Amino acid sequence: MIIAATLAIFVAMILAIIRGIAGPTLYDRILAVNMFGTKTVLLISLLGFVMGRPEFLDIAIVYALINFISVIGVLRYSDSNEFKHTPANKESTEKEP
Amino acid sequence: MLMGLFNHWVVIALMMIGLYIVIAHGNLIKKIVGLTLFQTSVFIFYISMAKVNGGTAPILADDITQYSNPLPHVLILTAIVVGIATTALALSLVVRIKETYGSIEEENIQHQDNQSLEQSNSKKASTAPKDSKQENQA
Amino acid sequence: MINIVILTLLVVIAIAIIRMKDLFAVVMLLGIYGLLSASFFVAMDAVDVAFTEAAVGAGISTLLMLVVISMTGRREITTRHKPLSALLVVAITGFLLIYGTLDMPYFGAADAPIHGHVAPRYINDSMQEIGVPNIVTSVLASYRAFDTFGEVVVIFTAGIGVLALLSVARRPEDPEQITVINDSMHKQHLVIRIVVKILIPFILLFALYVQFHGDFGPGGGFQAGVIFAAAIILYTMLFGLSTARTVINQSFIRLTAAIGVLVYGSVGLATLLSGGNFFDYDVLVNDPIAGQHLGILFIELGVGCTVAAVMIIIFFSFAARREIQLNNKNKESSSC
Amino acid sequence: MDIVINISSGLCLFVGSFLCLCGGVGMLRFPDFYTRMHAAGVTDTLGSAMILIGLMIISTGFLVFIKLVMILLLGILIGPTTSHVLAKAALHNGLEPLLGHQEEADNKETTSSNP
Repeated sequence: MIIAATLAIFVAMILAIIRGIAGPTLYDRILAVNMFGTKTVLLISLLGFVMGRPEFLDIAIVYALINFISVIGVLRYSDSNEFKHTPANKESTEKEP
Repeated sequence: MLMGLFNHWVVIALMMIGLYIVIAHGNLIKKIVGLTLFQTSVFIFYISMAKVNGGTAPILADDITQYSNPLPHVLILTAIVVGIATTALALSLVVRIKETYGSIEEENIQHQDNQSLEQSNSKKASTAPKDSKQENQA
Repeated sequence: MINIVILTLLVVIAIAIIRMKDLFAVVMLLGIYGLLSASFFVAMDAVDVAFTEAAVGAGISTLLMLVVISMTGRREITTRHKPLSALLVVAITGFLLIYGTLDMPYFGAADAPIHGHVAPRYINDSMQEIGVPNIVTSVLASYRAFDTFGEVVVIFTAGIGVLALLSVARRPEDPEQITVINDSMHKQHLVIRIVVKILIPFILLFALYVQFHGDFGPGGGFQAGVIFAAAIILYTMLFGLSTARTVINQSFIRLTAAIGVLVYGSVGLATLLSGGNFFDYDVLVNDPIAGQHLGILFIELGVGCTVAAVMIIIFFSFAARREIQLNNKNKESSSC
Repeated sequence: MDIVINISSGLCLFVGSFLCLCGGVGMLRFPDFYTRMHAAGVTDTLGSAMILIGLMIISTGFLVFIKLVMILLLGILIGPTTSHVLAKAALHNGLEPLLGHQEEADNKETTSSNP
């Protein structure tokens, strides 16, 4: 069951990566990174149990914290005029593949 | 052979992607991203060299006999922190370049450099030292 | 099996990074790339490395890149010069490297040359010689302490370099103005501020745990320093740069960066003076194992101080530069 | 006793991974940012909580258990906060939600992100 859960997490991670690559808006990408981060926390906890040495969960804690910090940072620094989601620069963001 | 060398080939692919970005892209931040990719590929190479089949993390415990090689871990651990410090240095150079030239595209910077060089060549001795001083500051 | 999936995803992300024109998206993908490579390190048993990469690759480097992008502009102008010849160079180099790998030992082979040299001694004897369960810590702080000293000096130098390039003379801020900024930010980020107030003491405590638990589990000075700096950076982002400056004295931080290197170097000098080799902690105390423990404690402390201080210095320099640029822009637009 | 532990942990893990998968699919398939955030935010918190509880049930040492509890608490604290901040930032910076009725959207003169 642990291995099945690991696989499910992997699939969710791949879906998040697709969303992160596809965009289309800036916030979709931030959301993708955030979701990817929480999935990584789970993956690492699960990997500890899969590999039989679950005492390294400190890494998962660091992940949870750092993921939070980076998302807050991204939002804080995307708050300037450069990043505002206005119709003017909307077209340019949608050109992305 | 495919499974045995897969890690090495992926490392080479990542390394070449980083190299390609550094060569072909004109944007300085993109170049730094390329360098980061290159750097990470080296990290991955070292860490996958350290793995031993059936080994576990190199933290001693009573009932475990086989450990992965700890030496590459040490090298890469320090290299990651040094990598971020040097990346920060490169980024601060980019910030200064942006302030001086108003652009971080390589071609624009080259163009401006050529222009100021032509100007300083065409002007004669009285103004030349001043221009060269400005260039130094840039 | 896990490693193959992760590595394939890494290549996919790297290719996506080439194609993206929007630098913001590139940095976001780089963040995902860092998280993913850290999970690869966990799968490869390199827990200490994963710890560092998690804090650095996914957190700090993404933040620094974002701050810089918000200063230099978000779009990449689309011209690529000579993509074909670059592709040719890359293809030839890649082909030669792949040709070179054909003679390499296979992944995971226990008889590869890398596992034959000093690694068996580290694995078998480090418990008797150093007395620390985490082999990575004992190699980092004792067997290869001189090497680590060099790395710490490099980090310190990079910090000085960033300071030299970006630091600006600034006038002391008006306390009232700080309060005004603080209040306006308080309204803007109310929920997040409350949560962060709960979290920051926890993060600082966790950094100390990582620092002093590094002998027994994954952790140590490098990781603890980065986590400590991350907590300060979080505070700075939500409470404003000027408030953070009143909380954390700038010259004190610069002093800490230097003191860390100094502590590290003086441990080496102390061993020399007590009659041993440079960084040979056996002679520090009567009992060699106790001496090793003492030496490792001080060295990790020095590393932690330097790394935390340099990361904070770097972030503050970038953030201050950005603030000045924003102020200049505001002045220009108001005067127009 | 072992069977009870295994079955209950397996059940928790199953529910958790199912929720994570749902979140991933929703993230990919929903039409605009806010609905995607709904999918990701809701399933993330409960899904990760279920997986962590499943791991807690089979965890052996006390330290492992405590660390899992800490990860769970962090997740509960951080997940909703991030969702809130993200939604707020998106709304403040002018990203309009895609509304159900096209007329409503036109009345407000909005430009949805993904028409």
